[in-house]
Amino acid sequence: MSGVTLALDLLLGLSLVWLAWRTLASPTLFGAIVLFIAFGLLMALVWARLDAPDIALAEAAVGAGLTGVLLLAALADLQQGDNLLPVREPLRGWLLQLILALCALGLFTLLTLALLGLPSPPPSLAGQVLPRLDGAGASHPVTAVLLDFRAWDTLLEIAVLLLAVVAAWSLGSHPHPNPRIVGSEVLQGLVRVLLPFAVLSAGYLVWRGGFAPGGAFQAGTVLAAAGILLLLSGLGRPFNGRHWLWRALLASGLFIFTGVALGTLLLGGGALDYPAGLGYGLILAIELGLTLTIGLTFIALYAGEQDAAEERE
Amino acid sequence: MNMALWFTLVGAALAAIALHAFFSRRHPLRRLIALNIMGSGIFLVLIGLARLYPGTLPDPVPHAMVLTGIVVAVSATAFGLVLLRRLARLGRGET
Amino acid sequence: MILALLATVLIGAGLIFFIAGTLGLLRFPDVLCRIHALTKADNIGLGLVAAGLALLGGSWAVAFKLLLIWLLVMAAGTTAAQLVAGHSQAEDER
Amino acid sequence: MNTLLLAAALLLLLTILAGLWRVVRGPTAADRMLAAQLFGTSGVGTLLLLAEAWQQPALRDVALIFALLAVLALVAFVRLRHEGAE
Repeated sequence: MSGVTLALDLLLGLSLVWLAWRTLASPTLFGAIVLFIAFGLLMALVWARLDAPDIALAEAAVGAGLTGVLLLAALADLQQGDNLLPVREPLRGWLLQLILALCALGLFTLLTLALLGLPSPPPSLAGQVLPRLDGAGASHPVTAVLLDFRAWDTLLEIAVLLLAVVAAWSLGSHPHPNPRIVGSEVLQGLVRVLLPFAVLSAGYLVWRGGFAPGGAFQAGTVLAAAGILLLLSGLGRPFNGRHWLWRALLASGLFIFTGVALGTLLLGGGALDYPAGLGYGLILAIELGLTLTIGLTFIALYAGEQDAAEERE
Repeated sequence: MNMALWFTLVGAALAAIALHAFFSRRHPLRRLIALNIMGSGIFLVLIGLARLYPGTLPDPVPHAMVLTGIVVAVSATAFGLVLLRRLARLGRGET
Repeated sequence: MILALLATVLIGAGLIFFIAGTLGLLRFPDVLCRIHALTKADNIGLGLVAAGLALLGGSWAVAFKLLLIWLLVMAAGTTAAQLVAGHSQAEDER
Repeated sequence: MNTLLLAAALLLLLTILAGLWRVVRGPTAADRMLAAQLFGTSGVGTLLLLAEAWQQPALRDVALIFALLAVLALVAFVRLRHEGAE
């Protein structure tokens, strides 16, 4: 390891901890959100350093785009009128502070001890995954784990995402964040340039996922970011959440996934046990559905649902 | 020092700082951010573990887990923000 | 060899622009000046770095992707500058 | 060559950290947001350099995603902030 690499590692690690501290200690909420966005960027660089390009891709889409915009939209909403969000009194008393500091220190110590107590070499499933890649529907190990070996987990994850939308809808409507008109012409010009590239990149990431870092998660987040950009620029109109087509598209990932599971079950194999030769096609179909579901889920959580009264207007 | 071990320690530190902030800060938006940073710290520990020994290939299973974790964390954050906005509207006496 | 030398020069020049932009961000007195420093320096800096890397990349596909990334950053960066400038002007006039 | 590329990446990382100082200090919200935009550009540069140095072509895709989405938060800031507050 050269000195430059060592300096890079030290700088990345230390600045990550410093940034987390500044984010959490920021005097204003807005400052905390902007610092958190910067935190996402540094995290993406760390994932790159740790040979985890899949996660770096997801972090780039989530940290740089999605989380920041969701937080800013919520902040804009909270700052409307008087902020009447019930906020409890901050912690008082040195004893409580001490206990809290000890808890945090305890967590750090426990994690460190657990790390140092690991057997050498540490337990790893790489030895079980890598030899089976030939028979799997995807040659990229992470995709193979997500959509072949542990496809059940991913199926349930998509169900959880849909559940979040259903739960959000069941709370009644929250107002759609109304964009201001400032600078809309320039912005709309930009969106007209970026949007095709964003959709193209999403497709590219799904296709890459079969054999290289990429896949439905990253593609779905890019799609969601593109959709939110469309809404923010005023080019896209808030949609009617009750429309059947919108709901069908939202659930398409789960439908396709469940359909494949039932199909493979009927064919005599186990559920999601892809027949030889069909694995690649089936995984691609599932991933396209997942991309749609993930993208639309985040757009739905951002945009909220329109009031029934507003719809009639 | 081993590079992956260094980053797992960074992850543990992040989780500890965020845990502290989660309980000492009271604004819900700050708590959501703290929760997200805590998650990042834990993910960092997992991925650091996956390539702790440079000779072996990185273990793809934690990578898949963290990928799932990131997506679930964002959707949980988004849902938390929906709850917050609802709470604020109730506070203003709107329905 | 000549290619590597040229790439080094291009990347080095790009870095100088990045550093200049950052200095502007830190030292210039108000928002509009800082926008001025950032957008020019960073876009040229990234362009030079990308050009240098395209020479090293060794394939047309890589060079094309680098060009695409640079164009996207430029489109987004210039629009962002315009938006922030308009925004802070609107804030000032209020 | 590799060491040179890594040194360049290190330098860009330093400019990101310098920009962070502007985010922490402000003074205006526009300043903070603008500095965050700078990380986008420097981050793209860093990722491209690392992709070449470590021979990880996937990092170029990460840079591509950054190039596409880094502007999103800034757009949200310009369009949504202080909505109805005046």
